[in-house]
Amino acid sequence: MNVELRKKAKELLKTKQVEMIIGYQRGPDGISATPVFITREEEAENLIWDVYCVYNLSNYLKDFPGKKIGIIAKECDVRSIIVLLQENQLKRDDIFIIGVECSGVIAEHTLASGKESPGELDFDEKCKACRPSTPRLYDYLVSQKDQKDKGVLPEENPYQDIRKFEAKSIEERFKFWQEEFSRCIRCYACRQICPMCYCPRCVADQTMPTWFSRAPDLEGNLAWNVIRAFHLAGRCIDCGECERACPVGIPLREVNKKIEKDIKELFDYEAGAGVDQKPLLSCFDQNDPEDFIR
Amino acid sequence: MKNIYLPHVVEIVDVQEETPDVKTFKLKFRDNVVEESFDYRPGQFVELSVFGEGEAPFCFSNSPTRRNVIECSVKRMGQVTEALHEMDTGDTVGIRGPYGNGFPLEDLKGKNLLFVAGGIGLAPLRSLINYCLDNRKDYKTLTIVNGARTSKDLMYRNEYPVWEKAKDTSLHLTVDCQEENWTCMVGVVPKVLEQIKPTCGNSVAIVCGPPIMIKFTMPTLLKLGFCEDAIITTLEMKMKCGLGQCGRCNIGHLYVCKDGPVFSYSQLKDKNFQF
Amino acid sequence: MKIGVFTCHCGTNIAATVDVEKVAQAAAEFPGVTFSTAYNYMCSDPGQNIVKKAIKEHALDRVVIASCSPSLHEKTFRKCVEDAGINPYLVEMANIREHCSWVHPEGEQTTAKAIELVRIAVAKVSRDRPLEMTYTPIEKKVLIIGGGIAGIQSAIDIAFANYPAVIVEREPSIGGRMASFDKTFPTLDCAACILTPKMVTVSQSEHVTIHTYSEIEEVTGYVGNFTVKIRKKPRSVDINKCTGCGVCYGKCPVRVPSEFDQGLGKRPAIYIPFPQAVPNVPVIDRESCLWFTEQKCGICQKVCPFGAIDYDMEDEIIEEKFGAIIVATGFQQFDYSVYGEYGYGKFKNVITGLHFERMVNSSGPTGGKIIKPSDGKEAREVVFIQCIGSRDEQKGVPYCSRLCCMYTAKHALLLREHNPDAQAYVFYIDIRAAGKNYEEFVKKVQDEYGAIYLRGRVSRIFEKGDKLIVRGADTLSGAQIEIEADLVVMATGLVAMPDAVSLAQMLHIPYDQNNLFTEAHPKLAPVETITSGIFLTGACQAPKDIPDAVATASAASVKALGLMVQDKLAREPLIARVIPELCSGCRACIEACPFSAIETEEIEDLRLRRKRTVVKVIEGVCTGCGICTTACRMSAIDLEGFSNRQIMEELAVL
Amino acid sequence: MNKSQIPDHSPQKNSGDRNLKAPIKDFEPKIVGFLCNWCSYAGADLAGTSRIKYPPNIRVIRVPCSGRVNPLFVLNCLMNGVDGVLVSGCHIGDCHYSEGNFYARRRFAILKRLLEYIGIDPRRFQMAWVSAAEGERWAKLVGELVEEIKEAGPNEHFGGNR
Amino acid sequence: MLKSITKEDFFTRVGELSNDFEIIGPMELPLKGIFYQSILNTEDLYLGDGFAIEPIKKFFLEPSTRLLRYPWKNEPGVESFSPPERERIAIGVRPCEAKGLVLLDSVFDPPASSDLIPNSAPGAGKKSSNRAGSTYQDAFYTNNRKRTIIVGLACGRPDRCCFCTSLGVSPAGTTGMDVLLFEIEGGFAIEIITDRGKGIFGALGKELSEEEKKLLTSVNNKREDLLEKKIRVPESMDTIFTSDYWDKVSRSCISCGICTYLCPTCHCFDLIDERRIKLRCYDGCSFPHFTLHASGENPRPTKKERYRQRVFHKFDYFKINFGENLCVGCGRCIRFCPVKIDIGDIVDKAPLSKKR
Repeated sequence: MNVELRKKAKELLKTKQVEMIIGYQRGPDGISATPVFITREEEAENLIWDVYCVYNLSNYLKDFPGKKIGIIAKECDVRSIIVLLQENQLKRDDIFIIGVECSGVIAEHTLASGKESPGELDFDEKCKACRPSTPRLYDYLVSQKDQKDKGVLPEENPYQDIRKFEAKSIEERFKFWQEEFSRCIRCYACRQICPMCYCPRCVADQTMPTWFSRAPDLEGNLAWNVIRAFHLAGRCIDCGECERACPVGIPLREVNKKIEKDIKELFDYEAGAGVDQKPLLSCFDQNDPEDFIR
Repeated sequence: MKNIYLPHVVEIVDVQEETPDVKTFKLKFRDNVVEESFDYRPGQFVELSVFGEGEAPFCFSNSPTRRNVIECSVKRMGQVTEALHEMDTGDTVGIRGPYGNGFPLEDLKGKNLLFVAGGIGLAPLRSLINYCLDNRKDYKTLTIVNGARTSKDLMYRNEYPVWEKAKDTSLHLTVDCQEENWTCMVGVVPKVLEQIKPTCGNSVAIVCGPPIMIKFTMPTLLKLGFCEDAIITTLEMKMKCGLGQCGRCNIGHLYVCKDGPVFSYSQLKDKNFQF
Repeated sequence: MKIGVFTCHCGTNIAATVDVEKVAQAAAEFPGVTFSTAYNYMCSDPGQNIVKKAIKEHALDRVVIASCSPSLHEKTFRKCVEDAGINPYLVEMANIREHCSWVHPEGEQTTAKAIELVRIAVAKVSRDRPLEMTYTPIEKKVLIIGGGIAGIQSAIDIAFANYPAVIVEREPSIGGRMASFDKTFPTLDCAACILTPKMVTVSQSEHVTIHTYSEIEEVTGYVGNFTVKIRKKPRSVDINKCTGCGVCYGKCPVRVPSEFDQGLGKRPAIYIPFPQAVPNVPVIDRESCLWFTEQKCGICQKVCPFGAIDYDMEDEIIEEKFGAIIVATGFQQFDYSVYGEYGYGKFKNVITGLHFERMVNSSGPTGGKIIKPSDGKEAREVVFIQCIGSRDEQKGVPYCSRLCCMYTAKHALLLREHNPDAQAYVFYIDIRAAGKNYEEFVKKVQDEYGAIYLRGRVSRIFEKGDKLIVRGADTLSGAQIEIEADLVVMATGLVAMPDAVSLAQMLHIPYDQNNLFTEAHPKLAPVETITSGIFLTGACQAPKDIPDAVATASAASVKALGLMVQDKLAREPLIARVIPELCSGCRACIEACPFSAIETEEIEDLRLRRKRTVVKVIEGVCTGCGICTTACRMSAIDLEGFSNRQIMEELAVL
Repeated sequence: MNKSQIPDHSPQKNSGDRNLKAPIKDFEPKIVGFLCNWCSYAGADLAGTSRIKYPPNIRVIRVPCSGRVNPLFVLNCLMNGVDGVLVSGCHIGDCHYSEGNFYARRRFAILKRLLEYIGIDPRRFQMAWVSAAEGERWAKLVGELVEEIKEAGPNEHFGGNR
Repeated sequence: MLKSITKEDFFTRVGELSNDFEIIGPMELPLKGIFYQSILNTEDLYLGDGFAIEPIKKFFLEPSTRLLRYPWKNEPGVESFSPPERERIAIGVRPCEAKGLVLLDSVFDPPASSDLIPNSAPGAGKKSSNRAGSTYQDAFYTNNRKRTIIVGLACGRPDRCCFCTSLGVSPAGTTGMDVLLFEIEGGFAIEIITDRGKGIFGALGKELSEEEKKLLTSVNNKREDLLEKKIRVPESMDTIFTSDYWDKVSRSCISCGICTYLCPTCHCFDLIDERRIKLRCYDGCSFPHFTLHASGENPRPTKKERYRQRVFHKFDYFKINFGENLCVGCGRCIRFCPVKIDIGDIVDKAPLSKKR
């Protein structure tokens, strides 16, 4: 299928349908995949697509405004592209989505343990909540006939862990997150790698007013991590990039998932469902639940 | 060891509105001992802090030779300058410094000096001009070219009559576009320089203004015969610490806050204006 | 920054529980405060003079008044500081009366809270920005949607003040529902006699333009500057050539049920809806006209002496600008077919009130005879059933339609007048006759016209021979009642027009669960909507009788004229403001704004060195609710007067 | 200890004693209420004009609409040691701006659950609808809030440092 | 002086020292990694082969330092925070990190200049002096350095990101150390380097036998060979400043702060006034707002300029100013980069043209 991918990429560049293709290439370690930005046909030979292609490349789309960009995207990445389209951060005509069928990608951190072959490696957590699938939006689909049945099995209950955690006592929950957030160094990798974090100036960086402390202390870190997740409500498509990027191992997906679960329960809302979807917090239903209101 | 971030407390003793968005603040030290010992050279700057809002660098706009107070001209731009513009006489702010190298006063001695200023760029030059006037015998002719977008944006207007009258001193004012009742020159600074044709022999040009003006003035000066070492300028850059530590104001290996803000054209050309 | 704090004793209202002097002393220590004092009544003239004097003497640039609720005196003190030369938006109030002295007992805690409230106000005022009123120009023309009595009255009022008005009416003629009424309660004036002169007045007014057979296509803009697209449906008759001679409809071979007569009579395919129609120009009903259905006939074109018939006429869209819009779209009858037990549609002799109106009208389809539609024989025993659809949460609407009681009484009266042998029976739940001479009227109908009022519901109607058996209960006597009636008249309720919701959405005005348009305030702003510049009149807001419709029409006209007479529209500056550098152009705010007060614009981004789309606030439309500020993740949109910096500063000193 | 007595800790004070708070017995919670101008603020005014007594622990921040209340305001309060935060607006359907409270309801439904999830006592952040006519209800609400937050105890996790 | 000491004795001694000193050292958090922390129980001290995620820098140039406070009163004023005085021992510091501190010293603790007000500013127009770095001593950093004894730990298992030897740092280097530990069978070999080191561990352990010394030397000699990654560091990068290369290598950069925050030598910071306190917090040249002027002008508007700045600061500017590279080859920025940007590789492969 890499052959097909490369062929399509060359064609797109040759016919000038796109100026650049954002895809994956084999990383310096010879195993993992890293982003590659291809502008010349011959470079297309470097393109790959396999279980090591973890990254959500849609984050890079904002770097090339006004350019015609081809992008290789799996289902989760496509959903983030959809949200970006919803939020007018992209023009549909400017992007050419080369959809790839995905049956799960590996958990990148397990590479460090020395394991290398797909069989040995765990699938990424995010894939366990996702059905192996064809992207819901694409301009060209590269199908993955050969690998279809090796995919990850979706969890029966994707929010099981969240529910388990919710059942803990308030003190336990606080202690857990206090410890997790205390490690945060405010490097903002979670923000920078998130395709949805495109604000010209993040509230964390604003000074008029300063919304919360920029010092990496408990208050500042908790406020940052809460508001980061909150600002992703109805927008996070669980590509898991924030958690992967976090150098100190904060389980950020567990916060994102919590909101994802809540908005599903409360408002039957799922991020990135379609281009015409209204933003979660810019619409309402007369009958939204209000049992929490006195 | 002394906390290098601890500012001296100064009181605003006067606020002058120079232009619609520039105010000049006259500052007086609370502590007499500091007042006595504080010394600076034209071209240096201070970190001026509004307590609780932050700090920003401002050059001295008055000459150390006539100093009852410290003067800083502030253009309304961001958080600190906005807060400063809200302030009034009697309010207190902090200053720490002076920082930076300042103008090479010794090197300028015995030279004809051409001052080229655009907008608020006149602030550091005013300090130097008045310094030269107070040490008049050390310097030869003084030519001042001062441009602004409109006549409203001309700074230090009450100095002009004094400068015009001073010995061997000429003042050329210019605005970008013709206005009603405007009798001085019209056109951007490089154009005006070409008209004035200041002498380049034994001369030093001191240029200060917005980046775009500096960019276009340099070639004009070279064309007029100024050599690269004889053109000096002061640069603006985002600065936080003023100490050469925080890492944002460097041009190549030079820190504007510490190794500048005064540079010669030859220095900058070497650096390719590398940011 | 030089803040002055002025603490009010309010007689003993504050001073009884709060140590006012202590508050004033404490306030003097707050950062930025250079003057603090207390006085007995700050809002009194001497009190205000203290403020003014202190502003001058101490060169104050911001003021905090610690007294009562800002809802009482915020305006007072804004004016006060403005008089003293301070921007009126550089004043804040600390509510130490309603929120403190009146609700807490005397003691240290209460004084401490008062001090805190002042501290919060001082913090806020330190972040206040001077603001100026904004002005938007006003298009001096009023759009009236709907040409019924309410719309007509509005147009007359506006024309009377010499301002132009444009009526857009969907039907071929103005006149609305009232044109089909016979008499009006309680005075029994002939509806046509009082309506027709108004129709003539409005049609002859040089200030009024009437677009009949037209609908609103699109509304954009905001108060003072609405741009409206009006779709003129093809009348197929040139309104300028036609003289209303009537030859064409005399010769038309087609006969279809007449809408105006509620289907009781027939009309040709080219027709005027009723004799007094304005304009008195026929329209071709393309659904039934043979030229359009079968491409033949063409008689009307042949007979028209003026060549006014134009089969090729097409939809025309015109665009006009308006400063204000009056919505007078009226109501429709409740569709009571949901009451299967009453046999509407099945039993020809079960009719609605509007049928009755046509029947009783001497120029109507029956020539004023009250007949049984089944056989054309005169009806003697007539049963009226009230509250059809009204006050019925299950099948109808929960509200009372207000006029059914009255028109039923009128019908009962007219019945006897037209046929002295007839007997009216009225089934009712309650008689609601709250109006001038209304109760008297009902009483008269009962006493002098012998109408029999039965309190109860009709359970069933069925045919027996050529009679209708009406079975119901009289809850007052407790008896089961059966009436052999010739005719049953349903007093159907008034409900919103079928397309009310789409119009509301077009106009960005809210509507309630019954699709009736919602007024800005049920008591204090009954003809305004929350969208400024759009007003409501008549039954589109709630069921109204003619006097109420006319009254609200005049009220709405006054509101619209209030805009018309201004040169520019002054707007409070407490509105949203976009900081373009922070805006990503995601348009979450546009989606959330209830007033459509935000639009996009393209700017040159200095930082990114390229063009980029951001949003901007339409100053004339923004109401200052601040909903956009929270929809915006990047805080790129802020609200003057309640800005992020102000609120965060308040929180910082807590 | 009165937290309002400002961030006036000595320079030597380090994070070690940040949790130094008053014993719970004398604990007088500090509650911040964000009240919409048209309903809840007016309701609180009515409580005043009706002279209905309630505890003085609440500090009211007036906002035009509950839809104006940014979750960052709420977080800011909690992070600075405020013991309880209330957002109060018009009843559904009564919003002066017709829709503001719908947005607020949705937004804070998410925030409330999220705060609970990370271990912040649900009593510390609450929402209520109070109309302009409900002076009595306002007074009762404040009374109840104060009691609940007293039970919850001081918000000692945060703000000791500031 | 080289001695050997059993693990037990070592930890006992550390336990004793913890009465008088704050002990800082690596601690392993399960599933999360290794973190330098204030150690309350000596058992928590992790002295294995793994590397801490954050460098020891965070105890010297802290992620946030409170510099000043402005008391809340009518009369605005300002007070200084006095730096803490408690003495500390940092245990388990890697040679690269210790070298990093020495490099930071040249910025924050330069040889004392005669005064803070330069009376003779370097004349513009003249050739500027070679050393253009800071001449201001930072009280907070200097104090942290003064009050901390560094007990290093030689590296036994460098990973594939480590490239310290390419920058003149040895896995058993002693630069910046007071004491250096070598893991040996049953305990540590302990090298006392300074008097401060002697003061705490001098009385401990027994002299190494000649045999042991030999063994250690042979192990130490092999340490450098364990590093797979070797890069060529150019003398100057001047010639490729304007190259397209920077655009290419920076494209996948996401502009986060991982590389700068985790770097033992990166020291860019921001000064922030927050809640009436002036804080010094980490900042990084990779962030888009780092150099953004209030006017909207940004001299480093894209990733290209920002990434180039990072490389040049490390391998060019700092060298001009201080004669050394501002990189110790610890590999953190490579190890933790979410998009696997490899600074070593980038420097190594930089297409340097011939000198101009």
